[in-house]
Amino acid sequence: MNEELYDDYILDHYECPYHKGHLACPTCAHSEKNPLCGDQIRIELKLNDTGHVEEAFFNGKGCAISQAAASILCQHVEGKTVDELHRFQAPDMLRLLKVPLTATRQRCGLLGFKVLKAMMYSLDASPTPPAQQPTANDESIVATSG
Amino acid sequence: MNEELYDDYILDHYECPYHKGHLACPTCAHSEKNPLCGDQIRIELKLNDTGHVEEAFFNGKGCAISQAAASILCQHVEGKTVDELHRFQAPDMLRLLKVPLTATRQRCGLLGFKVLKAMMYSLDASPTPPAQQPTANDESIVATSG
Amino acid sequence: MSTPLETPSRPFDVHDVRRDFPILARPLPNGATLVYLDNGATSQKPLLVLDKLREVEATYNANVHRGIHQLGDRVTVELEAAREKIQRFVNAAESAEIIFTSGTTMSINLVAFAWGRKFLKPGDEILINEMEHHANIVPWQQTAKATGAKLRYIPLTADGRLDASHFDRLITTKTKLVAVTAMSNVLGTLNPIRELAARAHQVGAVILVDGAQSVPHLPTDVRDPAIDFLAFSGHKLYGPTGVGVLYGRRELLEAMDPFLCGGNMINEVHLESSTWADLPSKFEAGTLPIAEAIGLGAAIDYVQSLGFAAIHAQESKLLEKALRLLPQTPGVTIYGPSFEHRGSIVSFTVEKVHPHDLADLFDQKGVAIRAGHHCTMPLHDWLDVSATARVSFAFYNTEAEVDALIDAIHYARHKFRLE
Amino acid sequence: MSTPLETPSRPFDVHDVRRDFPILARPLPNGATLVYLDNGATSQKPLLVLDKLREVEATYNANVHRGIHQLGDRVTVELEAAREKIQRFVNAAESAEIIFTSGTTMSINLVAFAWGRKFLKPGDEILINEMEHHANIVPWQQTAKATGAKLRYIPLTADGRLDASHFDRLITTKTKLVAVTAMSNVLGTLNPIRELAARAHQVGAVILVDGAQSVPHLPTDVRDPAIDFLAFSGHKLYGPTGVGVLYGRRELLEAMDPFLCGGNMINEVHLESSTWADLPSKFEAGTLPIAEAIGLGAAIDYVQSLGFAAIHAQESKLLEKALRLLPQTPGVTIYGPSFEHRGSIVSFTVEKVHPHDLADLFDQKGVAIRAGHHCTMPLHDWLDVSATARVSFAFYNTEAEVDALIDAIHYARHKFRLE
Ligand SMILES: Cc1ncc(COP(=O)(O)O)c(C=O)c1O
Ligand SMILES: Cc1ncc(COP(=O)(O)O)c(C=O)c1O
Repeated sequence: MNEELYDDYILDHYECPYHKGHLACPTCAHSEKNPLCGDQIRIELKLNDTGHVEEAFFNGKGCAISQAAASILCQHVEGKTVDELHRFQAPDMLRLLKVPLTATRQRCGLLGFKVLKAMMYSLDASPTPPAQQPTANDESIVATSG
Repeated sequence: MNEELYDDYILDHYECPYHKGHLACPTCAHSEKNPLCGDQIRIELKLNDTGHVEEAFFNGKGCAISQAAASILCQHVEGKTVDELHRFQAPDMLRLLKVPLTATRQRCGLLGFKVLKAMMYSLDASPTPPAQQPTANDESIVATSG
Repeated sequence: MSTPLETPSRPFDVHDVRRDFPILARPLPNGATLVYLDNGATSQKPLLVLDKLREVEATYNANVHRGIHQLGDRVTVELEAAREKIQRFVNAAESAEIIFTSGTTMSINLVAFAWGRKFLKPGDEILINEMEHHANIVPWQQTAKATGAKLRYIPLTADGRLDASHFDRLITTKTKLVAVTAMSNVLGTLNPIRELAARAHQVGAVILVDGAQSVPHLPTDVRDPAIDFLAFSGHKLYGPTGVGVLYGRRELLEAMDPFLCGGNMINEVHLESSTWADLPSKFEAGTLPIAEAIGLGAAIDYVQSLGFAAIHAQESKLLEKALRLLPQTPGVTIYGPSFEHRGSIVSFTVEKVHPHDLADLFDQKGVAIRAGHHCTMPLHDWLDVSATARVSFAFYNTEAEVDALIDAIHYARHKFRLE
Repeated sequence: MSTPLETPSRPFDVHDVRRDFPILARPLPNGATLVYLDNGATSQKPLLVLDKLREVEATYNANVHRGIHQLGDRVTVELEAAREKIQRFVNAAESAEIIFTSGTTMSINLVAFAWGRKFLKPGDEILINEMEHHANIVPWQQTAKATGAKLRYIPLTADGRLDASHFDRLITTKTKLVAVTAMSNVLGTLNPIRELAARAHQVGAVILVDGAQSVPHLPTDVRDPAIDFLAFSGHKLYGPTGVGVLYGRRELLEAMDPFLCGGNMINEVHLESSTWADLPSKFEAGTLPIAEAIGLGAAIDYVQSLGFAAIHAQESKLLEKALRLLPQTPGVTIYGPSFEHRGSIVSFTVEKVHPHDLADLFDQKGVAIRAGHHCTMPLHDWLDVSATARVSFAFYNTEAEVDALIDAIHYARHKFRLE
């Protein structure tokens, strides 16, 4: 099984990532770092008035798994509603990757997912509804170790 | 071998100890306690002008081994010179007991010996020669945990 | 402390159980058969545990949480599985509240340093009592000295229990910590943890329970009654030496700073300062006792396969018999409370035979007990004896071994020409 | 550090030696043969050690220093024999200077608390450097914070050695402690302990040597050069997890107060205060990692049966080959000094393949290495890479395994479509 960990699907996303870069005006953004391996992921979302993800971008550096997973995640969330993102769970993310990950590598595969979840959490905690959130160009809205 | 640990020699000394009690005017005295088992031994010596042990007394409480060993020690040192006491070593003491002791029980069998040695050491350290040492009726000349 | 008992997976038969402990059947160097009544000092380990240790060491020995390789993955999974077993065993809310330490002593010191030195101040009171093991006294003496907090002692009743009539006077808003053993390692006294926990929490204090003696013998539930910190050792719980556990309520562990510093407990290290990892790593600096922690998980499997109901039934039978026969034996004085108030530990003296001599003569007959102050000098001062002889039972002990104990007392008295 | 080499009791033949480590011959779960190049994280244990552990646990398991019974006596004798083996192994003046701890991390923390917090004051300087393991940085950061002492860092040369041109400036009468690793766990750098010890002592400072990586691979003599504190771990020295050693010079240990408190480390305990036991017990609170300490003694026997001359010869051969072949492999960058200045550790990166991916792909071929910051974040900041791949050799590694490493790099590059 493990033999297929670095299959074309993962490597294609690693080499030609989907939406790697920055949004001009993200509705929300968040970064995190896995200090154990130094992997970093930032995710930026643009939400529209109906609470749908219009665009998702990521940026970061790290291993093929963490970077490909972030790319796959961005592709996946576009068009989803905030509600759907709330329901999106770690096992769903792991399934998206289509490769089996050991406990240690799951930390890599789930880094982007963690960033997304932290962002959703801070959206909930914010008093203004998502669509009216101020846009952010600083490195992070929610201060983290990123 | 161990079967003979509590032989008549040890038990006789335990039940009818030699010179258990106090000297009226000891030349030197010292007490120690083994905090691990609570055994206590005090030894008092009377030295004469020629540096011989005229009388040796002990007092204390504890197990048969520690108490019998102190009794045997007092009997042994009488008549010896300070010099001979200096040369008297732990293996000699263990030999005197005539029974084999395990590492743990050697602490019991050597408690009186340790008291004697500490006393000899403090005699050496003292500026006045032994014969001129002040006598002591307090519980201990050398302050220890006794 | 009570927890829903796990369903035991086998019927209890002491002779069958003893086969899991090969040491119990080996002749001693002097030819005698071992009668091991020193379980309070350390317990024997079943084959299941020995085999688990060997499995770790010989088939997937690696460091945890670090290696991206098959050995490292396996050992990490096993270690975390052990943590979860312990979590369920004491009914902690989450496995992150289970900190691996080197033993009870380290667990209590961790709290004394990381909680005590941070949160105690002059005027605060730490409530302990004279029956505690040195491990639950000396760290608090030192913490009191360092912080200006005051140590207070709950008086004991004549039969060696905490005197509840002083609780009102002693547990006040000044009290910040109640540190108490669930079972005395000398008197066997089972302390009223439920009542103490409730009273501590009423006044806003924290309760630390020394479970070194109780956890191996009684079900433990850190949420009923609610306990803030629980410390215990692997080696008394049929597991390996070198590993112990601190359970701490998340809220408290979060509020504490780390104690030991090094690898694994950090998040980021910069030249001048560092940030800390999440629980449980925050309190697990350096390489853990890996094989030992996994072995402890196996020991817990073993205990649960027997079930505490069966363990308790067997140990109670032994305790009842010892408490019945010992007082009938000439010269014997026993210390501590009556059957209802104690776990399976009995300390005693025999008139005219010092406990060390007793232990030595017992040993000639293969009966292994402990003699001394058992790391409870204040208790022995209170009892006004310098040493006692202690028997401490485990479920693998038999009624015949209680008879062997009584015979050994007669033998010692005979040797001492007392009968 | 040099010590008269023990006469090895057997000629060195790596294939013969490998038979002592059954794990090296077992197929991995994925069917590959293990190529264990992660010895810096933890070493494998020879059968001699595994059997010794089993012997302790299955035939004389008991608590030490306490029981007056045959098991207790035997285990106490074995434990003290292990202490004496360690004493001779590092050439300490007396066995009381050998303190059993739970590992290097604990050993260093012990010094940071019991020596550092007692003797350091504002204005004093602690000299460390950026190549240290977190275990030899974070405790000093915390101690500096607690005492007002200042941390200073010896700069590194471009090839990852301590820059001796700064010693004069940095080692002054303000310096109270030099804490330094004898061998870097990332760069393999062998530090000039002799020169640092001499300079530290000239200014009246104390030197602590982190021997976690050096002690398993090179002879150690704490009296030549004179070292004040030495810390190392059992699990990197072919022994068990859960045990480590602190060597301390008697005079320093005597001047320190105890660190952890509890049983064994006391002389007398009274209600309000206590007095301390003699060395080494003063620093050994609670039940020791008994089986583990005895197992470490067996590991030392094993090392000495091979002899450091043979161990060093084998490891040098592997290091030389790795340092020769790695730079010839496309995309590879290696970090750290040249052959003469390093022990058998090499960290590297492969262009376009993250170390974690490397480690994972290596694992498919059975090659176990470590990827990450190896508990040296400041060093990785200095190297300006977030992670490296590390191979660390032991005497049981073979030249064929170095070839397997190179093949694994090609395999990873191939998988990443780089060749
Ligand atoms: C140089 C160095 N120091 C300290 C340590 C910490 O050792 P341990 O984790 O056994 O406490 C290590 C190993 O991780 C090391 O390589
Ligand atoms: C009640 C109690 N507390 C604490 C301890 C200390 O445990 P350890 O020596 O395993 O740290 C013991 C055992 O000696 C004990 O019986």
